[in-house]
Amino acid sequence: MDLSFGPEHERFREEVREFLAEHWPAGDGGPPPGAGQEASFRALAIERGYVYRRIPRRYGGSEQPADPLREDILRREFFAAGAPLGIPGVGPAMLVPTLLEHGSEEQREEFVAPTLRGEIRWCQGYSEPGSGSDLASLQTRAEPDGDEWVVNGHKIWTSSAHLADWMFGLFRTEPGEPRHAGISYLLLPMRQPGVEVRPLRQMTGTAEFNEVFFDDARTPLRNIVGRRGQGWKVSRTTLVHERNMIGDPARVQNLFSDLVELARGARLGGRPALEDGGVRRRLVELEGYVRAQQYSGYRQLSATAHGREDRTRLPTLMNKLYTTELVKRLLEFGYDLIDSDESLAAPDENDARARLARSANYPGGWTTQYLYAHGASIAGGSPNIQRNIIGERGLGLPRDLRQTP
Amino acid sequence: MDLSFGPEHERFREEVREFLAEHWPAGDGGPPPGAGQEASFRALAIERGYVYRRIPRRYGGSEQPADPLREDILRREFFAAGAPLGIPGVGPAMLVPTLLEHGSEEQREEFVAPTLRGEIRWCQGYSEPGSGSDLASLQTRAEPDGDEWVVNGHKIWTSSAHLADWMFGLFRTEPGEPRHAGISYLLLPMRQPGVEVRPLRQMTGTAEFNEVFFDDARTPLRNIVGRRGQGWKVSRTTLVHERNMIGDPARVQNLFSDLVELARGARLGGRPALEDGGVRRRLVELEGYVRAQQYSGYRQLSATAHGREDRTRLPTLMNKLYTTELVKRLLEFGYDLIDSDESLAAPDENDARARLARSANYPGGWTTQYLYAHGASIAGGSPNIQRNIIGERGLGLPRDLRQTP
Amino acid sequence: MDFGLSEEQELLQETLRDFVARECPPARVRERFEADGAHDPALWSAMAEVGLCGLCLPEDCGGAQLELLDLALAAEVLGEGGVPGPFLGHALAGLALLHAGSEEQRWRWLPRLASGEAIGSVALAEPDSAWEPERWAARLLEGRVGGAKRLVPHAAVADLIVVGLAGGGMALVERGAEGLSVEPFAGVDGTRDLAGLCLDAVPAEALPGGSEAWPRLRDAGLVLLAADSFGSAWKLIRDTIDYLGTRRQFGTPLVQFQSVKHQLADLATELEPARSLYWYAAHAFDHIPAEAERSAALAKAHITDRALHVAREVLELHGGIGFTWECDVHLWYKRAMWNRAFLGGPDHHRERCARLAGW
Amino acid sequence: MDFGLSEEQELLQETLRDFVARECPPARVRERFEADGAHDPALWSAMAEVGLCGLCLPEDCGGAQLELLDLALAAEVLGEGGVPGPFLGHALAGLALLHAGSEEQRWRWLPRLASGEAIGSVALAEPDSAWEPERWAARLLEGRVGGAKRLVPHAAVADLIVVGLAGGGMALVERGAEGLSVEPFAGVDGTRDLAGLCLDAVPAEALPGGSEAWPRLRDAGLVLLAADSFGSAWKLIRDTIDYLGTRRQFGTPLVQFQSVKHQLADLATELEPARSLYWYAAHAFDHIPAEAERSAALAKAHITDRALHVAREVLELHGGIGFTWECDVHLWYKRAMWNRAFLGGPDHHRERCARLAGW
Repeated sequence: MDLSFGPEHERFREEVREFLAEHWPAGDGGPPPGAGQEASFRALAIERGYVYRRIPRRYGGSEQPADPLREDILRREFFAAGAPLGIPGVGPAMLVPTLLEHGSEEQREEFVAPTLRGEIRWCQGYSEPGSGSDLASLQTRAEPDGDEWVVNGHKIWTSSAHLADWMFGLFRTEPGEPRHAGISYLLLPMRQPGVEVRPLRQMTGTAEFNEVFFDDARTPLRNIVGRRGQGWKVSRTTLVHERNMIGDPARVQNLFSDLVELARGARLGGRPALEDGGVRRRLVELEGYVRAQQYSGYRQLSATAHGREDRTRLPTLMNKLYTTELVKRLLEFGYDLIDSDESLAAPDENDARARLARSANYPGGWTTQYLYAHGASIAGGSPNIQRNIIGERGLGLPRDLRQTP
Repeated sequence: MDLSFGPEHERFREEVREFLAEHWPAGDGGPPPGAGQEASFRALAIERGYVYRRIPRRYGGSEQPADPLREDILRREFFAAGAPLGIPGVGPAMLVPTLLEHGSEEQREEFVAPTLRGEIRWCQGYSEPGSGSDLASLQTRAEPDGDEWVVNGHKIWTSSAHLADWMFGLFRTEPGEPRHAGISYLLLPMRQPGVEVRPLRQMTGTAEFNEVFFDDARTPLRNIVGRRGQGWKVSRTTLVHERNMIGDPARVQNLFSDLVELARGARLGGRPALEDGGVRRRLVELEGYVRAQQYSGYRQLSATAHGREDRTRLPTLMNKLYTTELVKRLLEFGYDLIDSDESLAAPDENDARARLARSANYPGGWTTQYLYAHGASIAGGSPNIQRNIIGERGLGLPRDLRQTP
Repeated sequence: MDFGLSEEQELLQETLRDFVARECPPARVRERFEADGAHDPALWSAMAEVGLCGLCLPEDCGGAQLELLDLALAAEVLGEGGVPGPFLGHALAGLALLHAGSEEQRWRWLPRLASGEAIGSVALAEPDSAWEPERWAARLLEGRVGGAKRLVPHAAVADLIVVGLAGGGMALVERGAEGLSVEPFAGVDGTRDLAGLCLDAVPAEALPGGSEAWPRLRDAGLVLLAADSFGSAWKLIRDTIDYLGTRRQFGTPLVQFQSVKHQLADLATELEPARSLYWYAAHAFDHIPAEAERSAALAKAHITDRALHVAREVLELHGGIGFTWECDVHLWYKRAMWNRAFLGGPDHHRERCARLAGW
Repeated sequence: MDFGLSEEQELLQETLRDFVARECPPARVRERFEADGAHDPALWSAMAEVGLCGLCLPEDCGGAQLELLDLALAAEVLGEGGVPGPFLGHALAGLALLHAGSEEQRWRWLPRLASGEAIGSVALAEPDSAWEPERWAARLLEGRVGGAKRLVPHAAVADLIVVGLAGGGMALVERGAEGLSVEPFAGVDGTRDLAGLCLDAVPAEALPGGSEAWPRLRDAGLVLLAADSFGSAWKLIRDTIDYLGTRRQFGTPLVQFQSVKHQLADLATELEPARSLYWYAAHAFDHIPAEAERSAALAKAHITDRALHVAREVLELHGGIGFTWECDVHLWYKRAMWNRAFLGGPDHHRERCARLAGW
């Protein structure tokens, strides 16, 4: 067991730090860089092999050998400097891996590089109002008509749909086929008359998601990834990516540090809350969960780095449920420590208020976060769905009664 | 709303107290009374209308009009004086109501009065190793042979089977019939060669339950209560009685008082535990549950007394789950407050140790109680079975998937 | 002994349920929640008409002269309905005048409060969760009150505000008084407005019995918040059962999944017995003085805590839709947040309970 | 960076699992649990043969000279197996000699401890949960130790007992020493015996480095208890899955009921990530001195707490059978109780963690 990164990786970390200090314009508290500056910074970072590491050079990536430790160092150092590790969003994170695995050569050439440069922005069209966690039941149809698909239906929980140029998503193309078998994975331009985007306001008051309505929307027949009826299988690539994206241990550690600071400043029964026996013990109890997750992250990262992923399949399946439940507990405790003004304030009001609670990852005050935590908990599969996954895939328990396959 | 018992009932309480002071031999700390003394005390109490109130005089009861408030007063006053309110056990509590409702005149005459006098002692034969909460799946057979039933099979969780003269229970008499329809309610003498009783030791080290094995055990054909195949329906009478027996609010209140005393004596972080903010808040949090249950008991009692049971059906369904979960929480907190010696001591060892924890209802120390709490939680339907009952009968939720009727 | 509601009390709740269903269906709750101010004069008049504005005020002032239990039963129904507006602050202002006002003050204000013609409110909190007179700084000197108050319900529409003074006295301040400024506060619950008050030598008159009446005022407020939360939480459970009964996953109504069923059973089981906790506290307020203070604090801490827990759990049982603005869950969820924090959170009242028990 | 087990460590656990399956199946655990004493000389010899008695002791004394992590990995497997006997106290006595003994003392004792020929134990606790030298009264004066100790593991069979002294020193007491009496204690866990010691001027020799070594001894003990509990809890979850897979209710295996499945998933999810917590604490013991003390306390509090929770939940998932003596659940349940209480309960160590963090 070795918790250091070793001299080679530490040199790499140094190199990355120097690169960021030299090239990231906002590095030393300067003004936020413009789009042009970001683009040239990104080009340089790709050139150096820091960004889009697993993507071949011919598609705009930097084509590096897999090295989870270097990737971890890059994530942490870029994060600490506030520098973007490529274009954010579902395009590079989810569509690109899918195209690389299942797309045709034409599709890769048409979409991958512009997506990585941010010239094509994507949204994801999976969920529908009637389907929720049961994706196989989705109803939005795509019917061939001449050399185009004609799409009709309704998607929901589509983040950034109002900003997106294209959607990748699942559509029912084979109405006669049972559930999974009738679904295809299509790419569809968003800027057309048949597509209407309506923001979906959340209980927090903000609208980060949308509904998307299709009324004879069209996309060329060639914009299918994989074959007809294979959409379910094709989408698995990106769903795995999505699951891994949720539950970054660093977010939880930051939140926990914020909680300790909150307790340090708060008062309880007329004394500093941090002097209260119950608060102290509860903090340490929560820290037990936080550290377990942190070290379990080290373990998973090490296993990936050393080709032992099979040993950490179980903790990996648990990441999402563990993290979202833990975050809720942390926030419930925080919500109890804040004063009445803050706990009665509307989410937006709060943002300006609770400076203590601010961290780069958890924007907003405690009340805002307290409400937002539900979003993370529900997104990408509710807690009960996660329990099914852990039970069935992790513990080998049988499927539910009469749950159709 | 009126929390006093009113002058009539307060007079009744006085009368009961005087009766106890005068007639209960162990009333003023005297020696425990012998069997003969108990019998004459009981006869007197029946004569006065205090005991076996709902049972007709011709069967040995005192045949009083239903009055839940008088019954509550009697329970409390007899409990406070340590006096028995009739013969304890399943015979008077469960078999007698069943015979009064479903038995033949001959059965009532043969069994009720001797049971109420303690001359016939009973055990209950419902559960079987393979059936648990799913009573309808029981397998122990009774086949007619001449003028007798011949019984073969195996019962479990039979309290006091080694002391009992007779068993009442459920047996499969109609093997061709589906589940519930094949079951009859029989009375069976325990002192015969075909019946073997083996004590079932619990994790607490004591054996309060037994297994009972039948190998061609016999009972006359007339000892069936209700008709063949009706045993399921007949047994409902007593199951309702059993559910109501579990979850007496006074036990929980006593336990909570013990917990406060424990916290007063215990130390935490070098100071009296009761000065610790966390301990104080947790105690009050638990008290919220305790008082809610106590007052909910008042409400249910009042509703029964005033013929409004329909209004309190839901809280009544909840009593068992609420109480057993609450008791576990109280004991978990208590277990955290005791010292290392006590928490590492075997249950029996503990009995002599933790004087603080003693109360008439929860004998033994905290470790013993901590372990025993599981017994109450599991007996008469596990927490998950209780949740089904509350969900289905209380909240009108549909039955489980593929749960056979 | 009868720890249960009288026929009149059952009838009161029934009547109010009908009233709320008619006058304040969820669509109207949402409308006010999203509007700039939660107070709806038409709804308020309708509430006044059914007597909600003077339930505990004397008959000769136009009230119904009922007990706190009756008021709490009404609060439960209003919580169920999510009814917006100044009910709570108004009721507390009325009780303050009733218990602490001079004869003249009562005659001047109670009839107008009972009829709903005037709206009352209370200004209690000061910064840092100071809900107790010992921690207040507002003072009345020579007929003028100075200080700053936080979290005053419906301050902008109140005709009369009872201001809590350092040490426990109370003063009356009228709408539009000189030196009084109302600072808007964006509160989490759109059905009950809150504001800060800046009192710069505002003309005010003392309530002579203020110091003695303060504990009564607080206890009544705690009981009403508990009752409101109890109603809110049951409403959420019932709505969730209905919604999950219609929503299918893998071909089955969600409510039939055993986990969902058990989660609902657990939530209901933690909640329902607590009904008696607020009944008891309300009854004690009028009939068992020795237990009034502690049982009010216990009920408030326990029930508002349970209710917010219910809200959080049912939101997630709804799935994604529960997290949207257009789903009604958040209206009652935020009401539960308000009830839990207003007059001080559970930790505060649990510590008080411990102290009152001599622990 | 590699936060994972080496091939040797994986092999160690595999070998020990085979060993336990062969030499100490559940029937043997039960036999010792029900016997008068938990120590089984034949099993102990077998353990010594596979090297379990000297894993961390120096090679030149016959040990394997491994790190605490290796010892903890062994403790996890012993917890899984519910292996009875003096392993824990023996390991701690060895560490005490290794870190605090004189050259001569080490040479005298370590070879015999490493070979299992002599059994070691530690006498730490004094009444009222006093697990810390600051609260001890036992003293060494002129070669004789006086005092009273509680909860000494396997005192009756120990050849050597390391006695903790007031303020943090340690003294060696040998079996059968004059003035030493062992008071039987009926402990909850039949696989690890406990006893009180009455020390009436017992001949003893000081360990010269006792005061400095005490924190190491404690931290090692905390890590080993956490590892044992981790193994015990997983064993309970796995056994429960197996049992509920065979047991049917309403025609369906219990494990297929969604509620049961979700309860098992929750228990496993709370437990599995904590594996890294004890790994980290064990690693810190040898390699990150600044974090050793706090991470040991954190791991012990967290894991032993989780493990007892697992035990309580799976017992009830078993239904009535889980509550019987003949069902194996209670053997591991009581082991979890022992691990949680020995060396001090979670509250104690959480308060220490808070203090160590400067909170």
